[in-house]
Amino acid sequence: MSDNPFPLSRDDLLTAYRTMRTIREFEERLHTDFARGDIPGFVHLYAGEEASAVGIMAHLNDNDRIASTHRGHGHCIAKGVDVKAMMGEIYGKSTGSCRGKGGSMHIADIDKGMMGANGILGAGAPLACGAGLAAKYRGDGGVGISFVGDGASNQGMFLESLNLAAVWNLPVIFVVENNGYAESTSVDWAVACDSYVDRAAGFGLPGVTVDGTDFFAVYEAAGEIISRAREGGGPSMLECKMHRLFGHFEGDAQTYRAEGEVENLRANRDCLTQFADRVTEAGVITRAELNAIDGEVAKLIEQAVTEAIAAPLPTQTDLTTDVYVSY
Amino acid sequence: MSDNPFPLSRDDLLTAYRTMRTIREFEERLHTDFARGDIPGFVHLYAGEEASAVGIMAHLNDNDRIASTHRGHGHCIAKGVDVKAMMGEIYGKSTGSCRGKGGSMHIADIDKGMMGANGILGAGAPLACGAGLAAKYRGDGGVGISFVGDGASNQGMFLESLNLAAVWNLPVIFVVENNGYAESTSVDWAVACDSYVDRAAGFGLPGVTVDGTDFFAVYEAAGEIISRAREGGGPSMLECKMHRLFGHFEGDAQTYRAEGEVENLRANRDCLTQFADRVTEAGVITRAELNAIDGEVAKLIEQAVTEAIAAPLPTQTDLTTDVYVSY
Amino acid sequence: MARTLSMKDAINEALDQEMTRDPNVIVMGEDIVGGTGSPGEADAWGGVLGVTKGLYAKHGDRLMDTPLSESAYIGAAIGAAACGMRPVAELMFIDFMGVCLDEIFNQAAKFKYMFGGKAETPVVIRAMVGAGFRAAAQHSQMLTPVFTHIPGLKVVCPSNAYDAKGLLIQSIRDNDPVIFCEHKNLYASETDVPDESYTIPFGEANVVREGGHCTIVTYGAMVHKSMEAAKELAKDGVECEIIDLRTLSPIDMDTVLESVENTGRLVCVDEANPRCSIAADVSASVSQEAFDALKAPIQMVTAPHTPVPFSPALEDLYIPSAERIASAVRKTVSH
Amino acid sequence: MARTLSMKDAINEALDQEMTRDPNVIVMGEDIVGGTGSPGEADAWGGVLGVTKGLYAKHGDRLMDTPLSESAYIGAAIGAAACGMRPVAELMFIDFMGVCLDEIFNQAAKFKYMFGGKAETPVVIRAMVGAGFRAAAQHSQMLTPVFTHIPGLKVVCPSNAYDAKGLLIQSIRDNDPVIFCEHKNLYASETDVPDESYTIPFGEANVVREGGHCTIVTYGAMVHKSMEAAKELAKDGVECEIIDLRTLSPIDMDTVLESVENTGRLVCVDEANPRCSIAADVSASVSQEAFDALKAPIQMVTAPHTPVPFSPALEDLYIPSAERIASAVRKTVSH
Ligand SMILES: Cc1ncc(C[n+]2csc(CCOP(=O)(O)OP(=O)(O)O)c2C)c(N)n1
Ligand SMILES: Cc1ncc(C[n+]2csc(CCOP(=O)(O)OP(=O)(O)O)c2C)c(N)n1
Ligand SMILES: [Mg+2]
Ligand SMILES: [Mg+2]
Repeated sequence: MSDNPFPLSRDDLLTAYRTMRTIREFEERLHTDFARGDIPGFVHLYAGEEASAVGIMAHLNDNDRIASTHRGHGHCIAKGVDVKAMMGEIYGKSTGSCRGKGGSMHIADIDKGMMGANGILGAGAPLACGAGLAAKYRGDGGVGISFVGDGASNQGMFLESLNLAAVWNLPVIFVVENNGYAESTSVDWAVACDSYVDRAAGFGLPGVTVDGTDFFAVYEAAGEIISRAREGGGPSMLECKMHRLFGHFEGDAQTYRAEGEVENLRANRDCLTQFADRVTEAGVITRAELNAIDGEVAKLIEQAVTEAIAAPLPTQTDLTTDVYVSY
Repeated sequence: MSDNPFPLSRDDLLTAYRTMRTIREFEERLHTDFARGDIPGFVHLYAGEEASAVGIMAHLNDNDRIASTHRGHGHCIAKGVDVKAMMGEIYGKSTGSCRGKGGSMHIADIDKGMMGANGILGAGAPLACGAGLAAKYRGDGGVGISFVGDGASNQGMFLESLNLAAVWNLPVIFVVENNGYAESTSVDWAVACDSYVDRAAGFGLPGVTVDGTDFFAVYEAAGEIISRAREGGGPSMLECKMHRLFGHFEGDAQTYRAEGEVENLRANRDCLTQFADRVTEAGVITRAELNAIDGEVAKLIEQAVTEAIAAPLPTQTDLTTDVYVSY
Repeated sequence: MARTLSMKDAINEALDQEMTRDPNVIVMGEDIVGGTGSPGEADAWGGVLGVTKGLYAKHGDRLMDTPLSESAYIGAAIGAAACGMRPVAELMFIDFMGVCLDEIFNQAAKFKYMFGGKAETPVVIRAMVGAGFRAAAQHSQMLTPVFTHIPGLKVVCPSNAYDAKGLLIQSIRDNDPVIFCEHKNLYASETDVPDESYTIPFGEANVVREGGHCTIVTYGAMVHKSMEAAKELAKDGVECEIIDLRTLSPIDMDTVLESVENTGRLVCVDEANPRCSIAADVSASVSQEAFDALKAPIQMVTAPHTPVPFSPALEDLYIPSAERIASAVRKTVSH
Repeated sequence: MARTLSMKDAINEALDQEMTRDPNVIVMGEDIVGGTGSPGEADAWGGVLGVTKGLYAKHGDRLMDTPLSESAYIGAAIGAAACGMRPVAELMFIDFMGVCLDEIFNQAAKFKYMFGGKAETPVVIRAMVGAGFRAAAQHSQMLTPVFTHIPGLKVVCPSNAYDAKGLLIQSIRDNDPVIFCEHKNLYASETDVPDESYTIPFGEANVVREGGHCTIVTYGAMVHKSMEAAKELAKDGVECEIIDLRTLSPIDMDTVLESVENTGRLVCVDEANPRCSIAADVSASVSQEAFDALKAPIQMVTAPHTPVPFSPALEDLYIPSAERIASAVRKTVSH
């Protein structure tokens, strides 16, 4: 093996790859199962955007909190939420992360610092400010991360949060996952600024844009702004330019996309392929090692689905529990 | 009389002065009457900020619409709302602009293009976008103006509107009346950007900052961006830096201000004094002419108060009318 | 001429006909055209469930996609309405009211009154309501009681395609702000719908079934559950009169009271949560106005006091069922 | 030891004592300290009506002024609560709910349920409610029914200084999100208040007057109007039992039902607008649960279905008066 030119150890690289692959496999499987009619509700797949979640979460621990979006599976997996519990949840089973009450759009695991996927655009940003506030108040060095889509970046709750985080000097990072579309609408039309760096500047925040399909670019940029936040340097914005490989939600015919757009992205802009090429070409990791991980991950997801299908449904008594701590 | 170096005719200058003086006299009188206990509710005085309302409104006609704020008397008067009806309203009488149902914070006169003072911060911005949209749709050359305070410029509704106006290319002007405080809180602390020009740029809007106590600076800047909007050139932001000469609302002890701050402002930064000095020193208008106007205005306001006091109160039948057009 | 149309198509047709009739009608919302600025097809979506599909081809830029900024564009619709337009703004899911409620309840709803009568705000806000889509807690609420509580708003919730068309046309022509609630689980349900334009006046409930033993007052998707229950009950000789309120504000209490005077028994069925609900509202009015006619306690059948659960197993328990309605009727009839 | 305190001072004391007791308690809101960044006095305001005045001197940066961004800071309070803090956030006037409701009703209220029990959100949102201040349509609403409708929220509305202190301390210690409604017209009203810390449990109504002829159920400022009415009625030998609900969610229906079983008559008094109100909610529950005990129709006394008017002449007519309450009691008693 040759020298490691990357800012992560071989082990950490393998872990990052495994996490990205787990997300991809999870999503591909949901895509298939949804098409078969096995999965109820609205499902938004993160496939294609893995480098963002994993590149950022590589810098976080359970004490750091993230507030996610409707497209939250990748954030959950990268933040360490149990994959089988997630699958159970999406299948609506009592073994799910939320005992079947939340579903795809509401997976949370507070112990892991995952404050919830969210069905409401922009709603996570104030919550992440709250996480940052708690961390700052306690002086525990924790950070809050708000993920937001390009479309949701036009939401008042998000915009207000930029100002609040700056005014209170909170350890909060606003990650704009710019995948070019909000549902069917183009970011070029819907977001009136030349770059998110300008929008950040409008709220006194440093902003940086990276290629969100490049794990290493995300990793380095996130590392810098996260340490700055930990050290009291305040909030920042990070724009990750990326692509989604499926429709807005499952069932989307995607006629708003260009002819051949997705095929082209799969061939040339797939963050997993790019990562694999980089680490193998550098001679740090072998294809065989990656293939082995692929196999293990495939097995894990297969198992997760099998167990989810076999798991019991929630029942009448579950309907009215957990509305309040006490009432 | 010497040559007129100003971009307004002598008549227009006299009108502008009269309007500014009317606002000032109206507010000074309310200040006195409130202190005497004659006026109910929350009253926010515009005194000191007259150059903004009048400098902007000089470019508008009844077909142009403005959406105002809680500090709306100046906007109303400058937009042509009847001063006596306003006084009646503030006194809670059935002769008031809103028949006593609205009060100081809700004066409106749709026919004059005055879409309402507003008790909710930031709420006027979307309404002004709607006015701009209607004008654009009809191609009537009208514009919508949203007034907002420095504090309210952190409201989600306002921030969203900046983006919407840019994306839809609406003939809308966002006027930030930056008087340095939101209630007791300083703009320097609460608004996280170096300048409103940056905040505007974060939404793809041209922004310009002027001395809002200088009628001519406001007039010129507003003229330019309003014509641009009329011609399809889209929205802009105009920041007017100014001062309020009274408290946030009547009853405010203003201990958050510096010792001697208000006295200093009255002596050195009063837009009315500045205007009077400019036009008399240029030899375009005489002190005597201004004094005559002052006398007429004083009489008008005196009359308005007398009539308001004499006017009848609304009664039981008024309580339930005008909730709906039909129900 | 009447054909069979789904509620979705009936709504589409109402929009189409009103846009054709009145140039002041414009339609806006997130992806209601779809594909704006994108490289592929224009008119790619026609709304998240395709309700506005095809209208762009006919009416062009009078349908406007918006950025994801509900306060701004719903507020803009309200502002444009105050300037004489008749905008129909889509708030995709009513659950999103929390990000734009001020413009609706403090602005549109109050303009006329606050301004002493000197304003009209003929705006329609369309939104999907209701559970059954496995869309979970933030995409499945009714929230009709919240809007009904607010003076100055009108609240409409059709139960079928025919009513949806007539009520939407009425909403667009109406001069007050209207919250038009479309139950997403009814989009596919079909009735005969005339192809010409027609209106259904507000405040006129529809007696969808006659019966002398018990009155059921309801609206939206619960009309169908109530009909199911009534069918079952009829087998045992219990005949229900079912009243579809159609509009919740204004509300047609006359029809309700008349029926209760006759049956002496009332079951209020509401898919909303129970506290301060439409069910409670109707029950309270009836027990005040028709006290002496009542032979038994009014029963309320509502969702439980919980958010809407995701799992189909739970959601099916959450939504009031024909069985629960039938057993409430049995309880009141046997009192 | 008890002294006489105003409700305003009682609230201030509750905040002070809880901040002293528990370092996780932080307080935030617009100008709740006042003067941040300004050249003059720090602690210049203590809130728009001075309720938090003086706390900054004792607790320093644990009180935080905010920019005028309710969604952001109320959402931040909710997020911090989910991370183990106990924030008390002030939404100055409840009328401002429209700019931040999502964080309250779709986030805080639903976390526990949506996340399968795996979250606690011990946040308190304090807000001024009610009319009588001549503050007009956007600064005078009750809106208690809106929050009561939402599962996952607790809703508190004290009628006096003693209750305000005990209920606020309970709210801060409570592990669910609480909407704490302070009637601005009661701030100056005084009662005896113990100087030590104490709590009043939720869901326990207070029988503030006993009487056998008619039950009046109410809360907030209407408790006092009802007492006035009862005094007048007593002159004619009509004795009212007055129940101050104190918390609207949870609601103590047991106490209400027990009283109605005894009196057979009920008047529900609510300063909120009538449709889907607390009055309607209580009335509906009672007529379902205590049907056989009722000797007369339940009467509801509420504000009219209108926004709150500005003119004192109109606002005084808008607010339910002792006379209207008394005449409702007379109506039910004479049935
Ligand atoms: C407040 C709100 N408005 C609208 C929606 C409906 N909606 C869900 S996802 C979505 C598009 C989001 O686009 P973006 O933020 O770019 O995220 P992406 O889906 O691309 O990841 C919309 C409009 C919502 N969930 N919440
Ligand atoms: C949504 C909302 N939040 C808070 C308030 C209370 N409030 C009224 S005026 C004001 C300060 C406004 O400051 P600014 O926008 O700078 O305007 P100014 O008063 O200085 O003219 C506040 C906080 C409100 N009316 N609406
Ligand atoms: Mg996107
Ligand atoms: Mg200001």
